[in-house]
Amino acid sequence: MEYKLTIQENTLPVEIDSTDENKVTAKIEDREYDLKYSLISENELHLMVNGKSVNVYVSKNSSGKTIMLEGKTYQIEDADNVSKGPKKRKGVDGPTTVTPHMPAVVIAVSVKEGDRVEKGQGVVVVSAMKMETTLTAPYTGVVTGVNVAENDKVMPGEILVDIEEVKAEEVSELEN
Amino acid sequence: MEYKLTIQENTLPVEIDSTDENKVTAKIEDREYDLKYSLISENELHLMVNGKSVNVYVSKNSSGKTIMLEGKTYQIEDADNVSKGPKKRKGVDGPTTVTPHMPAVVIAVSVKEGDRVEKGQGVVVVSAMKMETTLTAPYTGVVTGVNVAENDKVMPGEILVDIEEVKAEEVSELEN
Amino acid sequence: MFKKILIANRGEIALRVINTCKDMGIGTVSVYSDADEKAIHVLSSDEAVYIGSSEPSESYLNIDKIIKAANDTNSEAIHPGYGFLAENYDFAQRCEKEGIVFIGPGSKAIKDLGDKITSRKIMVEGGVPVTPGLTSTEADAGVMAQEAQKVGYPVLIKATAGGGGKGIRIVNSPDEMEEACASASREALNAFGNGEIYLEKFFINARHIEFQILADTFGNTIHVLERECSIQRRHQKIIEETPSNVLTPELRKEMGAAAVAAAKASGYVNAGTVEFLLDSDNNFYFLEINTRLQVEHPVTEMITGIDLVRQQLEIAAGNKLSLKQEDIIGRGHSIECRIYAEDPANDFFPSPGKIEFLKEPKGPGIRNDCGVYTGFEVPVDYDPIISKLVVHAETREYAIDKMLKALKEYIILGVRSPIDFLIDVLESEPFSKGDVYTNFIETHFSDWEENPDELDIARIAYVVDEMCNRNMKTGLSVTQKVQTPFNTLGNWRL
Amino acid sequence: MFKKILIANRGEIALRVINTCKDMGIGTVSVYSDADEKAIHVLSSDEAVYIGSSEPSESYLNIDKIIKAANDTNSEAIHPGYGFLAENYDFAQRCEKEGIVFIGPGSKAIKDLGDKITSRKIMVEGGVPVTPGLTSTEADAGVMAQEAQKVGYPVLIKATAGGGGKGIRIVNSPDEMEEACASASREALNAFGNGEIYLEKFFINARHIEFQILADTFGNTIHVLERECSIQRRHQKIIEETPSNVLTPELRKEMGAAAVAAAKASGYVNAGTVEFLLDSDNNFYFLEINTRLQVEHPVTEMITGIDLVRQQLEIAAGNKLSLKQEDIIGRGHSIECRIYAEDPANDFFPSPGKIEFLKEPKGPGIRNDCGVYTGFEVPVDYDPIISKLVVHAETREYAIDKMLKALKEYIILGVRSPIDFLIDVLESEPFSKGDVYTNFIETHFSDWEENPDELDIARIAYVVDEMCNRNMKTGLSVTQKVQTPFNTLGNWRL
Repeated sequence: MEYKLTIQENTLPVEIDSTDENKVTAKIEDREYDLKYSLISENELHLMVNGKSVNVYVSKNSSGKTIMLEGKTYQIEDADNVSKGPKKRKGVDGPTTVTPHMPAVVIAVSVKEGDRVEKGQGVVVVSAMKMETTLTAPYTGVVTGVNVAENDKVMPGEILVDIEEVKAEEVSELEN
Repeated sequence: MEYKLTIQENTLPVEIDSTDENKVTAKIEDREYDLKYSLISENELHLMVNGKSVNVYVSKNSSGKTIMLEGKTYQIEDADNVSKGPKKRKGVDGPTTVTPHMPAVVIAVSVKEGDRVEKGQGVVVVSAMKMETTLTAPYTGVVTGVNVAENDKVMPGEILVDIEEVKAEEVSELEN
Repeated sequence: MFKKILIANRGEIALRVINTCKDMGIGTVSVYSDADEKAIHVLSSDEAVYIGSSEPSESYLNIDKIIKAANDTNSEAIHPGYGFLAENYDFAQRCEKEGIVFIGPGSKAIKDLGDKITSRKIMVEGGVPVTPGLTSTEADAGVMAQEAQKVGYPVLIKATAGGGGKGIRIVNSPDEMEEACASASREALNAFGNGEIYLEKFFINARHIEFQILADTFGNTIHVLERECSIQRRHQKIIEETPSNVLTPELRKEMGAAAVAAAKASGYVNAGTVEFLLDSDNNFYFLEINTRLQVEHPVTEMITGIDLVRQQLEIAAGNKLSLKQEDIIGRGHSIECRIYAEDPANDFFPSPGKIEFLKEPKGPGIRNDCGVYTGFEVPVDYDPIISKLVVHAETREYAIDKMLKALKEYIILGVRSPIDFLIDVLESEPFSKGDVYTNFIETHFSDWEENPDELDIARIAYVVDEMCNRNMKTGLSVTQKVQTPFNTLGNWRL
Repeated sequence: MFKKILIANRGEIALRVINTCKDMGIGTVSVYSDADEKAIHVLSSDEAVYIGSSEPSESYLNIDKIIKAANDTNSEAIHPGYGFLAENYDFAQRCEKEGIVFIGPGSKAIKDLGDKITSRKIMVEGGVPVTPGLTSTEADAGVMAQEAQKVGYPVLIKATAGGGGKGIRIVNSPDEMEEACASASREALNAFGNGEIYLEKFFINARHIEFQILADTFGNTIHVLERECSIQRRHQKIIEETPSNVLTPELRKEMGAAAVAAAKASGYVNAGTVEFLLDSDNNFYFLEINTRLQVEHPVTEMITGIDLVRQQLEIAAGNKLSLKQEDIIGRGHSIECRIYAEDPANDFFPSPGKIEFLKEPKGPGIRNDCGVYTGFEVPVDYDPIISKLVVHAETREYAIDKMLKALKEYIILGVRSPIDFLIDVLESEPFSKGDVYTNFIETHFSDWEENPDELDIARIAYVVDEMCNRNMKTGLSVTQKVQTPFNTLGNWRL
């Protein structure tokens, strides 16, 4: 059978055929593997890959499976299952909304409605697990709404400050 | 509700009422207990018994549950479930048949058909996990069958030597 | 010795104290908040008292509730662990008032040393060298900037209260001064309830070297060798070791003597830690005395064979120190890595959540002081430490190898951990050469990224797991329901 | 140093060797039988080679298969662990022939010392005191009886081959002699392939004290202090400790010198153990040299900080011993308890089966060299050892307390273990007073019985578990099916 599996936004097909009990062959691109495997516990697999012993640890989560092997962590998604909707994961360009990464408490809000903000400018400081983080403006624009006050408890996904983007040319206009 | 639970052949009724979520009261004979409990894992329970913290570890087995607490092991059976058939457990008088306690290999057979054996006399030596054990005659009698030879693999329950019991008076007759 | 003590803390450090109490036959009382109903310290102690909701101010920082719990359970003494009320002199004073032994120094020493200004003054009088900078607090960023010019940039803005890397900012130029003062002050206020700050010179190529001290009520004070704690991120130690590879026997003797002098100057009793900065010319400067048991105390235990918590309890019980300075001999090398629920690829951002699977490293010379277990929910409300992974071996080289093996065998699923990051640090050339300075991480690992390299195996494992576990998962989805057992009531015989 | 070695053993001792190899960056190859497909040594090594069915003769005792596995995997050396082929000189000789390094002494030393008669002769020549008795084997029980009269009853009938308490019988009177000789000989034949036996005097109130030795190929030989191994059942050590509380510094020096002399007399190389009997008048007699790593080696590692397996590998690689006698300094006290799958209430009868649940004791100063895990099936075919539980503390008293705590926190469900028995032994007055002799168990615990005392809590727990786990059990019964996943094939997308 074939799976399409995504690690760090890189999707590759994995072809697996069971040759014998607890034995499979796998093909990824042009790379072939002979495996013997045994299930050690619900979260532990022991693989013999081309004669080498590998212990793999697996847990399921909402977006797929987390796998640990030799000290490294892999978040793997089944491309056929991934929702085609807009991903809420951090892109390389940073967040697109002002929202905390985790349940947190608002320590300070540094902007008010109508303020103009530069991309990357700090707008809200939140504290989680006794550590402060500054949430920044995702793009240059104007604050159209401040939805929180100090000491509010906030959750990931909750938009703390609404910012209306201002395109580069408009910015120059504003400046003139 | 009420359970009848047996430990080491001593059966007592246990009355349990749930007073609140994760809280129960228990009554055994005239002894009463207030408990708060939480399930830590499939095999681990944490109990607060009258304010004292107790960790209990449980596993199911064919005849009931094995419970470990503070270094000691308890084999508990639900008296309502215990088969009324003849128990195969070791009685205080020792075994009633010539059979190994565990999978083993026959090292030596010291009797042959027709031999007279005294109660407690060694008849078969088996070896399991590299340790020798001598299986003895459960009662004075005459060997009516030897069902194994050296190096045979034998299992618990398997009768290695058939012995026909001889009553005391018959014994005296035999001696005359 | 005490019959029963209360531990006013949680997680791994509470368990650490409970372990020694069990060795000594001392009864233990835990306190816990809503978030910690199933926490390891609750499971491990003889008794446990619920003290309130998860906000620290309602539970672990609530002096009244903790004192009440101690009185209600007839606890003779309280061990504060680290963090929370460990360095709160009001709490120590309250214990003294209530006739409960506080397992730590007297409230006056905590107050004096907890205020960095006062402690700097005490040390100057005691003849202990301190870092250049202010000896009074300052609210005006302008004045701060002037002082910075005097001692020269970069400088540190430091909260006078607390510790643990909170309320500290590096300032490299005048224009950063205002914002740095503001946020340092705010963070300090939030963490310690005191926003006062001051300034001292920041040494770029310096090492953070601290000495463990023990002082009894009879005036006997010794040091228990040094700890090298230079590897820090955001002023938070993450790797500690002992011995330090730069201390000559002479320098060790000199700094040890200074540590003992510092303790005596402040009238210190019980276990404490004297922190020094060692600059590139091997000049050392007093930083502060931590009036508590340190997170990193195990490395000292590993090379000396001394149980520091036992020493704390003996001293608190009024017993004479059984150890003399000449009894303190280090053997081999020990390293500690702090394992937090945090994402090293995302600026070490905390990663709370449920531990789906935990497998601790094991084997000779490996110790893991762990505060969580499979199925435990790491609370969002507290410091996200999972465990202190400690190794001991004959030499530093062997210890590094052993730590690398241990890290690679340490499995934590459900929350992110810095294990891969720590592996890269320990495998790096500057670390193995011992070139460790407080700016080590910024210098060598500021642009660190995850580098998964067994992508094929990982993908194959995904599929094999799918093959093996499909039924199992179904089976387990059932267990989700079990959290409260009352959906099974129907099965009962009533 | 070797690039890769093969470990010709299984379970906890194979894992012990693998751990040090990982520390040293040496590749590891395991071998395994049918029963051990999922055994811990298979999971922990870099490679694993299947060598046959579960009968030892077809796998772990099969020299040809093991040599083939070593050659097929280009292993440069073989570590035999203890038991199996560890003291088989044919195997050592075969390794020498094949150009594979045998990590242990040369085959000649194994042969000489493995034969108790020859070794007794060597020691007599080397000036090492030996126990009174025969210096030649004897098949005739009658002659044995005559010799017994000479040295005086009780006597020991001993197999000349092997060790580990097998092929040994105590004889108290002439009428027991014939059966004892027969069964000792049979057991020896079965265990070691050699049924030859001899006789030596049996000391009733004697202690079993052994010295660890290390000898390199350059003629440097040192001892690494003693181990007190008096607590035995059926001539099988179950509790070992160091230091011995009866050895004065003088006596330790004297016995240590004798141990080194014994090693030199036999041309010994690598790690070994010289066993002595110490009678009630502190006279000591050579018993034997175990030409292997002992089960109880960890207690020595705990007090000396030395990794004995690393020393074995260095010596086998032809390196000079880096340690001198004066470097060997014991610190604190260490105790080991052997945890077998056995029923202490039923004459320690083996109790193999599936480990339904395992929770290992943890904490500072606790080490558990464990060869099983939750879900593993303890095979009927091999010695039923589960783990070696080891503690280290400042004093013997503290070590006993720590061991008691560790035992009470050690959870093993699915097979019976001697934990409750060991707790009673460690809590007993004669043990805490250090009155330990080889007849300790017979004297104080021959009529030991289980003494469950929390019957109410146990019963209540049964019901609470019923409340919590009914669904869960259902859930898990599903997982039983999963052992082979092919019943899920239907779900696959093909």
